[in-house]
Amino acid sequence: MKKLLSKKNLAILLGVLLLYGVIQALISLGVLRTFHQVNLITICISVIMAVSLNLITGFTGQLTLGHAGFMAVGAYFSAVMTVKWGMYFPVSIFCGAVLAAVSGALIGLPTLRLKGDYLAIATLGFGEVIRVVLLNTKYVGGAAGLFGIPRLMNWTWVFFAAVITVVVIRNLLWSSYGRACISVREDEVAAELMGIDITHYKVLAFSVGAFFAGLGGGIYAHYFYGLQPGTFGFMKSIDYLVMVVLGGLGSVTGSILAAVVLTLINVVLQQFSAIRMILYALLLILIMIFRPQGLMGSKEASLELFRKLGRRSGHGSLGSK
Amino acid sequence: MEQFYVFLQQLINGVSLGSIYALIALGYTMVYGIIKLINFAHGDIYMMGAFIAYFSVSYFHLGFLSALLISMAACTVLGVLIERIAYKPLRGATRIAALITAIGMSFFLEYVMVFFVGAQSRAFPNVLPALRIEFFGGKVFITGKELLIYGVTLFLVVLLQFIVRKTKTGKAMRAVAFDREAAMLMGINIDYTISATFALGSALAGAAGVLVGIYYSAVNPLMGMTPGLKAFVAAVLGGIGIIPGAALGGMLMGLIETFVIAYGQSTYRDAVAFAILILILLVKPSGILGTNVREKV
Amino acid sequence: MNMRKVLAALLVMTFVFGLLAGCGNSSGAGGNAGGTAGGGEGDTILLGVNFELSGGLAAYGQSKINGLKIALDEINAAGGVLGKQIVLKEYDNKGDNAEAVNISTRLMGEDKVIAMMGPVTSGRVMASVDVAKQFQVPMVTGTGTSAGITVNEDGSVNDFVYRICFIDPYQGTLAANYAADTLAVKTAAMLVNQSDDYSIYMAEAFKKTFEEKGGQIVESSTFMEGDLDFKAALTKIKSSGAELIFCPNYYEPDALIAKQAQELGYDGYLLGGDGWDNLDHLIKTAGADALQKAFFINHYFPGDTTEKNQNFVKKYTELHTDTPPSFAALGYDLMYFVADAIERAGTTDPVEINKAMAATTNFEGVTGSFAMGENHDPIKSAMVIGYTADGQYKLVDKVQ
Amino acid sequence: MALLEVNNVSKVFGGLSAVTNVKMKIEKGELVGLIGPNGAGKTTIFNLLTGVYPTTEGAILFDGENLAGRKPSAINRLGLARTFQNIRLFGNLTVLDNVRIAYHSHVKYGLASAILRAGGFYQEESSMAQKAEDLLKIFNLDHKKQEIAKSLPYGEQRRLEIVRALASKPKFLLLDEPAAGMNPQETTELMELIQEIRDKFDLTILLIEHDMSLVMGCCQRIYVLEYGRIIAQGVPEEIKSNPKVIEAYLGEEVSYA
Repeated sequence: MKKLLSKKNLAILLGVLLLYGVIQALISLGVLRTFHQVNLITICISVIMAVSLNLITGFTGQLTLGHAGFMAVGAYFSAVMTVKWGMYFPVSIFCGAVLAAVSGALIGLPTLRLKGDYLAIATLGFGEVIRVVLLNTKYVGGAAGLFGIPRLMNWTWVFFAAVITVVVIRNLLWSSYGRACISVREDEVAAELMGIDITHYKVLAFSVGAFFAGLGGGIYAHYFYGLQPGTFGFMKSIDYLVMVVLGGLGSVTGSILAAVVLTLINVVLQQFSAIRMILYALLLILIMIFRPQGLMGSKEASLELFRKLGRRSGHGSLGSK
Repeated sequence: MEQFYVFLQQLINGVSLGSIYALIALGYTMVYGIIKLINFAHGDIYMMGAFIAYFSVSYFHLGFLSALLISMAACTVLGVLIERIAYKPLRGATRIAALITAIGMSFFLEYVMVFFVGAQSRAFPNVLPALRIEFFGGKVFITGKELLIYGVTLFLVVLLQFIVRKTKTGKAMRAVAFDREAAMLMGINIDYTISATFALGSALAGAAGVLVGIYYSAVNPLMGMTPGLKAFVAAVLGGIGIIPGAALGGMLMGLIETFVIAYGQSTYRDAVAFAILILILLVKPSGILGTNVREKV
Repeated sequence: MNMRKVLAALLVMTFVFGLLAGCGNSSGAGGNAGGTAGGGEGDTILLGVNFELSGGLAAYGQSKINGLKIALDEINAAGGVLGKQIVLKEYDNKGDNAEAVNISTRLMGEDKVIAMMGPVTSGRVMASVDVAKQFQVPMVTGTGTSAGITVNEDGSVNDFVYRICFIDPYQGTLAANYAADTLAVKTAAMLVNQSDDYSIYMAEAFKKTFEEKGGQIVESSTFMEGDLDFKAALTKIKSSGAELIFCPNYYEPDALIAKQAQELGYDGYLLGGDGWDNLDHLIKTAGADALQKAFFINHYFPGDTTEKNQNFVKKYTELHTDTPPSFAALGYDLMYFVADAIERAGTTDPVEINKAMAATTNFEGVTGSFAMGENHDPIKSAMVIGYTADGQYKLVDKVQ
Repeated sequence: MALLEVNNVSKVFGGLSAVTNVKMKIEKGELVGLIGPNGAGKTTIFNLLTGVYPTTEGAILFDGENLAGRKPSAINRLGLARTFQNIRLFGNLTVLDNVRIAYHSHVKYGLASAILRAGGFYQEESSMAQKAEDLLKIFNLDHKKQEIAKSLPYGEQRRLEIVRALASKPKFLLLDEPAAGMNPQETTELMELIQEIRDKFDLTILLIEHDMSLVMGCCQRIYVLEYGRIIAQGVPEEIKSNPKVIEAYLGEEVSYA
């Protein structure tokens, strides 16, 4: 009997609350200081970005190089609402995310005729167009950026935003709608002929993915004091794409794992300024050579997986767990 | 009349910029055509080519031609090595994994160079005699360096077409690009063919690096990033995998950028260039010279 | 399959190296947090460096740290500050704002540095301002020129935040004055790096002052970081008949602009700001011929014959083949400025150092002497520099 | 009114006629075969019927609706499902998922319910899984429901394709060489199975087949295609004795054998 309040779901809920509680307690006790919080929040933003990108690229199979563009839309719009229009910041962030979702649908609709690398280039172009428009918009500071955004985000907000992102995307994926998205990745023609309107599901994936990228952007804006168009360039999109591929295309837990690992690696590398990028590059190349399917492949980390370790486990079914 | 001269001069500017994009795009397209990999490291091989020429000229006082040949040879070796070490193990993996490896390789080359020579730009010594051909009483002119770029680009397009169409290796390349399995069954040595493609593509990148180094008289380890990306976009625009397409796409990109600056808003240059790219792709989803392959159902 | 083995070995080495480094660091940070060797206690003084050392801005960060390290060696060789040796805690922010915030927090919160130097460019500095205020640790930027770094929109001054360079509007205004008054041009064009606020702010100030003085901006063109080709813009500017091109950018694009302007036969003036200051690069790239009508505003005259400057130039040239660019000179002064403030504060308490910085009245650096103004911007005199026919700097004018 | 009416349909690919002036009329409940030599345009007709390609000329009426301008997915939702000559399963997914994806157009919960796990989500999911399993059972695949589709043996993949097509609850099923690559034993079983499902699900079936025994044995009516034109139609006996067919098709087959 599968129910919302199944043992498994309760265990997950409990685990999430426990994780939150432990970290919150450590923060209160002063064990985790501001620096650790900055990184915890960076991890959460990366989780949001990577999981939402995985929905588009890993599950629906649409390679996009413009994810940071959606992040920029959410970040800038929410910042403008908070700073210039005096809105309550959760409202701003939500509206920023909605606007990002709309732009996701807008970019999705016309460009979905394109396949593979052509789509990737079109999305790259979209990201660059956003950046140039921001550079040219005096209202948001142009190249100098928009600064003086108060740090209204804290660990609690960000943690639960990340949890909600993961839950929503996971629930979406582990449903008939998610399977429809995955069928688009597997075989567009067969999916279409089985009654799946592939355009519809590509747009769905793009809008939902963009929504959460916008959410990530809004959180970024309200935590890091300021925004500049250069922050959301092509390289930022690549950073998140690397997380998705490293974690495993089509694995939500893989994206989470990669977001955590890469953020920590980044912190370790901060002090090796001269060889930092060399080490990072080597790491990328070597992981890809030895584990081209990413850390998790398309599997999900679960209690079941741990039990199966040792035996050769089959792919997890996309059931309604 | 004055405006017409300015227009002509801008046209020359645009064609020069376009030739540079085309030059880089050629190598991109070669590699993409055969293994469907967006070789992000291509722009960095181009950078390595520029540096090798820089060192040959600055420290070993070689002339233009020898510097060009040395850097093309070195880039050939580098390209083949990269392919063998980083890309070959991933041939069976997803294309996106290969893409990430290429990005890693790009970072690796960039920052190894930053580590050894620093991130600062270096001035490329002038190795060519100054030449300036004037028209309309000096109102419009073209420099020797520009003519060199045009000439080399044109020559390489023709040469590549010849290699791909007429030589045995070139035919093997096309066969592998078309259907790798079938090519293998026909007795084509896949490894050799792919290596040859990388060798050719990298030699082109090296040549482009040298010419751009000379043309702008500046080299730095991150010089491959922006032109690399733009050249790739140009290759897509023309129809990726198609040699004349890369030349056409590069030329178009250069002309669009130049004319947006000349007669439009320079602040929106990149936005306009990308918007045109997206529009062209919407009309012709596989680029200007690309043929839409109907998927067999 | 041998290749795989080699690669596996490499992978393991990378990880081991990373891990060791990570452990080494965390134990160090733990030690600091435990209070045994806090930033100022013990026999060393810990200062933070938060620079753009990789990414697209790496060239500037590297220049700056090269200059800074020369100063560091000199200070330590001369017995350090307060009798203690200075130790740097150095991190790379990749030119990313979030990373700059992360590192500022790390330096001030974990490593307990008593002052932070950097970041190098305005955006990163702006992002770090609130961190400095939160931890009450002074931060000084050598090259962050955006006006908003030290003074907020409401006119309030950011405590704990200092700079030792010009602010953008100041240089832009000086340049406009020089163009309109001394060069007596009526029409000017601008060629601005639109992805860099340094350029944009300077251009805005230039335009404002130049137009107030009756001049006319006949053409304004922009480019992006990383661009190499300026011919289209220059052709357009040339046909507009502008007598002067204002190029408020860094030396890499400016050198190319000078060269390409010459190639296109442009015969007006070129005018820029302190971003131009890299003699070797300009002369090698553009050639002295192309620079005969080029001038730039600077804090000091790099050909300055003061012993201090000569010493710096000599040391820099020995270490790094070329003559020092302004970034290196400002890095050198940055180190001395911080050391000077600590010495004057007489303690390693960041709050006292902050007071000492604000109270700087006569700091003598290689980039000129200055007092710290009440806005935490230095009050420096400026000069106009041009080029001689054989490729040397010449002092053209002193301006206020 | 016939369930499917193909009225003078032609298809031209870049100047080359693939299908010319084809007329077909298939009544509800019929089991019809479409045969013809290689390259005659059989699969093209399937692609036209299912909306993969638009017709150059002529109209296709299904259940009274004109299919012109409809997307393949919309046509599928009208009740037309198909299998593929070169198997196109969702290879990396499980057998069960392959079937459930085809159920998608009949799913009763909305997107919001899926995300909130409300509005009968769990009931619908388990009933969907149950239905999928029932279907798999008919084709003797239920014990492999958790296996990855591409790891199945060839014959099972073909059967899974039929299951998947059935899961979209079609009125009309198009089978493109369902017995290709099967041994005679399997082919016979499949023939029986096809007739069984037609009765069980009240289906109309059009099948392309090379295997003459299968077509002659189970189809009520046969269309013969050559060079994109229908050259004959009728009950199997008529087709067997039609001289045009023997010349164009059977003759050729024989000469190959």
